[in-house]
Amino acid sequence: MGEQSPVLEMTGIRKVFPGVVALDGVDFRLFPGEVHALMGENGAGKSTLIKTLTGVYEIDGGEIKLGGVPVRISGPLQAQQAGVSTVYQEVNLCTNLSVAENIFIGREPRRFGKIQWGKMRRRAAELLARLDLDLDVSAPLSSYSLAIQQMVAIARAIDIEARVLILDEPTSSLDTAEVAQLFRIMRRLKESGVAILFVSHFLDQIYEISDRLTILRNGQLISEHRVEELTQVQLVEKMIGKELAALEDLEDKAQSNRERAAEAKPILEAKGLGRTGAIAPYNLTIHQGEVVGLAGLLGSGRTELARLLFGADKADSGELWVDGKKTTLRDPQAAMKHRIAFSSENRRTEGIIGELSVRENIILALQAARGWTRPIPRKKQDEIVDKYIKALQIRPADPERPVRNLSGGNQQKVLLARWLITEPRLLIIDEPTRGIDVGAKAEIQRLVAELSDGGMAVLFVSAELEEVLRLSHKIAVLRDRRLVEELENTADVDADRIMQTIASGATS
Amino acid sequence: MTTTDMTPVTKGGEGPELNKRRRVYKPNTKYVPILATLFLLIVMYSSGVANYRNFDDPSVIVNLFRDNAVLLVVAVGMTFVILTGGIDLSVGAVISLTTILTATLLKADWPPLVVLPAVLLLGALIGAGQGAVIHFFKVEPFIATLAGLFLARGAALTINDESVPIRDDMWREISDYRIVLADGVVTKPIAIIAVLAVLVAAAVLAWTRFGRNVYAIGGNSDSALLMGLPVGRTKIAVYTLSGFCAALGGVLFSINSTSGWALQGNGMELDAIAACVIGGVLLTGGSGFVWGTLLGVLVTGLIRTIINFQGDLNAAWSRIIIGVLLFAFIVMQRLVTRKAK
Amino acid sequence: MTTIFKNRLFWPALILVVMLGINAFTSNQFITIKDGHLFGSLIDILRGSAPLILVALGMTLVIATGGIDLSVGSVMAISGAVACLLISDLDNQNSLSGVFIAIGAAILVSLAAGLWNGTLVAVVGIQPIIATLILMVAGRGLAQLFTEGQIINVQSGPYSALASGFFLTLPIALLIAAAAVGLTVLLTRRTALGLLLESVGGSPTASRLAGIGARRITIMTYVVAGAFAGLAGLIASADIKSADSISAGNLIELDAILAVVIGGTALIGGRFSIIGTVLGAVIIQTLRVTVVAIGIPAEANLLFKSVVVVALCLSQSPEFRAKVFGRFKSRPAAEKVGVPA
Amino acid sequence: GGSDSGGENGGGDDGKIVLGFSQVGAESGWRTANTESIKASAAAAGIELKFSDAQGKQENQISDIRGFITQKVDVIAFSPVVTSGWDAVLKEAKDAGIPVILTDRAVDSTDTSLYESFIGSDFKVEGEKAGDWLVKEYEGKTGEVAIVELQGTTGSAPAIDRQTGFAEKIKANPNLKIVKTQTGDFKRADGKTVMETFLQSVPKIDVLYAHNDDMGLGAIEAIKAAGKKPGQDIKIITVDAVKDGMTALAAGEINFIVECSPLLGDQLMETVKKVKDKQPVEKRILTKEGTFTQEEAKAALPTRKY
Ligand SMILES: Nc1ncnc2c1ncn2[C@@H]1O[C@H](COP(=O)(O)OP(=O)(O)OP(=O)(O)O)[C@@H](O)[C@H]1O
Ligand SMILES: Nc1ncnc2c1ncn2[C@@H]1O[C@H](COP(=O)(O)OP(=O)(O)OP(=O)(O)O)[C@@H](O)[C@H]1O
Ligand SMILES: [Mg+2]
Ligand SMILES: [Mg+2]
Repeated sequence: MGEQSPVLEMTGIRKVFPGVVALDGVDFRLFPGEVHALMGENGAGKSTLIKTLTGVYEIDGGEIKLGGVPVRISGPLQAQQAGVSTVYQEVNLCTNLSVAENIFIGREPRRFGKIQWGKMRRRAAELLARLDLDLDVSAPLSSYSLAIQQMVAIARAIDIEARVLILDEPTSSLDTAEVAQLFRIMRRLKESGVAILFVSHFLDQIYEISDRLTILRNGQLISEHRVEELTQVQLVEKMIGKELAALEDLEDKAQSNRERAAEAKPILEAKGLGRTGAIAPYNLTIHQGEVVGLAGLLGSGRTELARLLFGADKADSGELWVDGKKTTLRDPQAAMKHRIAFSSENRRTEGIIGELSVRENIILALQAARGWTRPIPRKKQDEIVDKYIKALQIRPADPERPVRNLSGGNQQKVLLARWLITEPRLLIIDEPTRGIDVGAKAEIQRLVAELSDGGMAVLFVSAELEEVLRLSHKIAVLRDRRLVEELENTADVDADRIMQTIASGATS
Repeated sequence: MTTTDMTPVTKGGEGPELNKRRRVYKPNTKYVPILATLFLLIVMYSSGVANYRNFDDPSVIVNLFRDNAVLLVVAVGMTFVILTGGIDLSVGAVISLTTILTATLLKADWPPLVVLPAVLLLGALIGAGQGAVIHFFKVEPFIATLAGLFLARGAALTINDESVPIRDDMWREISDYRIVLADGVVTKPIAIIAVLAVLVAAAVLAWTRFGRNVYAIGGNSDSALLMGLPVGRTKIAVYTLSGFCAALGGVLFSINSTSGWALQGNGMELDAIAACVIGGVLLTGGSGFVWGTLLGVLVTGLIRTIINFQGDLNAAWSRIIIGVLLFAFIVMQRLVTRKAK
Repeated sequence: MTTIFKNRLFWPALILVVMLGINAFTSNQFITIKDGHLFGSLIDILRGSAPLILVALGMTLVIATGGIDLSVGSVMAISGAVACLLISDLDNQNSLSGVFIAIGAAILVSLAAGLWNGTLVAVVGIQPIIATLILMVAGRGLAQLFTEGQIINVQSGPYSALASGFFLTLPIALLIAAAAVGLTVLLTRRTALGLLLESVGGSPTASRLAGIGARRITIMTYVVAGAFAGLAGLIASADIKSADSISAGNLIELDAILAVVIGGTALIGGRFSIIGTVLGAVIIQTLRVTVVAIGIPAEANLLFKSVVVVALCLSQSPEFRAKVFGRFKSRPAAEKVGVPA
Repeated sequence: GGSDSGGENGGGDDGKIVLGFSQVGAESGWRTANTESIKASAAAAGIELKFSDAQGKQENQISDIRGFITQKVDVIAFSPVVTSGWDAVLKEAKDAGIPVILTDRAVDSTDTSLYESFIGSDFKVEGEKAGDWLVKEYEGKTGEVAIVELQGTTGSAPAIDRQTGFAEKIKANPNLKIVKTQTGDFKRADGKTVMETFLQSVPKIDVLYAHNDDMGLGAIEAIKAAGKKPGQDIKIITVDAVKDGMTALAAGEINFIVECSPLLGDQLMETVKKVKDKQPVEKRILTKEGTFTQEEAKAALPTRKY
């Protein structure tokens, strides 16, 4: 595409939150018919830039031009009317409404002012079919998993006839198939001249779909490039602002030494454990120091499987043995007594408590385990919290800031810290690297490897197959809410092998 | 990471099978609370019939609508507010203000056709004012509408602290107008208006953008804002509507009793909230139906009727029995819905 | 300087100071020492606010978990009734042990009432407003039943000292309230209870998954609220040396909620401020006294109250302050909104 | 159309008269005594009583009365919450052929045929009696007399009438001055707090006029706490003459009480029977009530029923 005039031009954008300069004189241009990636570490200011564009935040300085005309957008509604359609980072839909409504609300087909429900449902189903989804569009959105909700949000955004489409980490909880589907649609839109702003922490995805990229660091513009100009290594270096050597070192460490201590005792055994409508009865054994990965497509039941092991949902069939003793987990508290920890994939509604500070969020689980009568002394709290803020590079490194004001990736790190400090024997992590930048992701992977070396068992759920392959000793493959195969992660197991199982549904 | 070769068999190839696996049937549970409430209401009515003489008289049911017409109208407005996750404590006071103002103006020989729109407008304005304070200044609905309560009742008492009879012909005629439904079963226009209010509200909530925005805001107002819905406008509209309904309730009241009084409708806000909640409207917003509110009003009305028919309870016992019946009802409702889900 | 202004309790505190100033101006004695103890309208105000402080304290905890307790007024009535009945049966009403037993019994009953509320909310899963409405209605009925609708008089020195006695020159009622405040602060800030409460109020689902036993904590807050309401009931009844089951604590739930909200605790739960609540309660009591002191006519009481409440809530709204006192920043040149054609 | 004479199907199997009575509420001990009196008299007179409590709300009372019409009782009696607003429901009762008796308080319907009779006291007269006593007490004295007034619930009928009656009587004497007036909501607790503030803000109070005994009793506590003698330093007039009030009066802590008798049960039942038998009754039946000075109270106290 030649140098036409940009559809969107932001110059000198400045946004200050109490105590943080989130954006400091950022310039950004978006041309029609391009996919433009916005890159940066967690907390770099990507989402903030997007929100200033759509009028969620009022800017403290700078100028925004749409189609060459200076505009002041006073809110998402005006942004939409001006032809900017957005999928925000955290799924921002109303889960109490039906799927169809979430797609069409505000733009419902009407006749004489009356909403045409039938038409709306039909169109919603068609639209979702384009994304390869077959949902009951009149069911409330809350009955679907986060990944599906993400897809619905995308469906809503692409149906709005827009000049500019903004996708803030839309792929963070999608599996490869869904991502491919999304990319197909993005390409089609691009061809029709829509300008797409795309945020993702997956470098492969960036290189696959984008034409240009803009790099932010600490709220400042670093540079703008055509994708071909930059290698992945260079890109990462620009994002983190230092040499990459250290990072690669981390990845190596995570990859090597996946030998498991022999003769490890089983910590937990599920025998025919299941829950009707959620997950078919399954058998699974997790040993000390073992990393078990769960692989499967979106909606295959990974989350459901994991929730049963934490008592987050109650199993209605089968048995659960912990340390060779039969138990029932009536609620998470019971699981925590066995030192089982679970970090939910849905960090916004099932993870963080937005109002509370970073410190309080981190110590919450540990405090709950100790009971209210035995508060953790403040000094000890500060110690632990400081340690983990450093270890996980939580930014800003201010423990008293409300966690709500942290960037998405940093919230995820807070949650991880919450569970790590309880020193669990079995750590169940559902999509722990969701929305986390390259550096931190490597850090977390290294952490998991280290912990398991130290004897902690980990149940690792991730939509990213590579990650599962790299970390796990054993991989359980799910399909259709059924555990279909359990594989030792030996040298001959690779992504293709697992995809085959997923696709064919082979049972062992 | 390569993406293309990992794509599973696409829908075309294995279509029906894939569809089946992905669709897990979930029964639509949103009507369960309403059906449960209706069922329990019928049970309650039947036990009334079994226990009391003349309880099976159709006018028991018909009177239920008429006696609770004001509450019904007010509760309908309240339903909108609660659905957005708010609350409106001012409705009872707006009733007071409306009745006393109506009576005073009519007494001063204002034409009734001027008084009627004027007081309705006033109610709507009070509501709009509260909505504006809530939206623009982010004041808690509870405290903003509590201030509204003080203001409206204070104004009512200042206008006149005595009760004022209405001798206007139009009011009298509407008040006396009898609608014969069957032999010996008579109802009045106010009941019809109340039922109409329910129907209109149900239609608005189910079929209009405004109605759906109300649900969306109650579900998650931050998300609603990001989805580009007119959150501020809707919130203000909802309180305006509630103020209007309260004023309409006040007018119905002044028709029902052909008088105005500054303490009229005292405490009705709580009755209205209770009716909504009994009918399954969630106070946190985003869930519930006007039909539920209707049932809630009927439940409270029926409890009163039963106490009236029982006829030998003093104040203490009737309070206790109201409490017990309410308790039994709520717990049963809870059990039934839990089982059905 | 700016930090003081930004503190959301600054403006309420200022309003309180102004009202106290008015009282100091209108009263004969604002604060003096007489008969060996402090005396004057300031002391009257503080003493008079003791029951409201107590009730509002419990309410704060309940609201922090995202609940609400409407039954506090009825619990006050019950507790006063139980204590006065037991005391009036004593041979020697001045016997200290007898009075203590009566007080103990009343507190026990209040605890039971709280437990009942808590169970309905946390175990049966009924919406708090309706769960506590049951006891609000039936509880007063019970109190009326105990007292047979009459006012039970007691002539017990030790009992009435609860309200009008002095210890170390300070009113005992105030000391009790202060002790309760101290205890609550201790309980919530020296243990982890405060954090867990705020967590449950902030997000029940997330709290459950973090392993917090939300159920037990919720029940506990209702129990504490019940106990404090019971204590408040004792002070209120000791104040008039009788149990007035009909009007004791009538409508106090509204004042208590208002106090909590003025104090900066949001009704949706989460972060709470005990000191804020105490400030709110004292403001409300001062307001009540000020109305009389400056001779506002009874009909206009509510108007005056509404003005103060509006001032209070607006002063606390950052949005309002920004709009009214805020610097009018020069905006970027572009003033066009919305869609360029 | 209206049904035939209510008696046929409503009278019950045993031919007892059925009386539907709608009480205002249970807002005070006075009201409880009133309720008890009606219940006791009904039982004694062999009348089946259908009782309901309106909790101080007109809407409840209207629906209660309609409920009685549906139940086809023989006679309806009620103590109206307010004066106005009864025409419609009274007309319905008339159409259904059920006679209505008012107790305790009149209604302002222009059509007096809507009810048979009104039994009860006149709040305004009560206020006047209180005023009369005060005027007589200060007869011949010209010094300024500072009066404070504790009103009942703002907007309630007794509060309004007791205030007007009293004010009218003392109007002629400019030295009798109401310096402060405030509502005490008919409650003891509020009587006490309001009096506390009166004592703080008025340099010298000579007379307290309280719209009911309970507020007066609360105020007495406040007066004592301020180190003054109720009945001597401050003269106290109240209305009602319930037992606690009479005791205080006998003890010299109150100076004068205007009686407002709740015991109209017997008079009511008598009227009910007459009405049922279609005998003529008086349109206005006043309850027998008087006033009490301290001496009269001492004499009356041992035989008081409430
Ligand atoms: N509402 C807010 N109040 C205060 N600070 C905020 C607020 N929103 C964002 N911030 C801060 O602004 C900075 C930029 O955050 P932003 O969400 O834009 O990051 P991001 O680049 O999107 O990161 P991620 O990749 O983790 O999503 C962070 O330091 C964050 O803590
Ligand atoms: N493509 C799809 N079409 C229709 N329904 C789907 C699809 N994918 C998932 N679902 C539904 O989503 C719901 C939740 O799935 P679940 O949470 O078990 O997924 P998961 O394996 O944890 O996947 P993830 O965590 O990646 O979302 C189920 O009700 C499932 O039927
Ligand atoms: Mg972001
Ligand atoms: Mg999942």
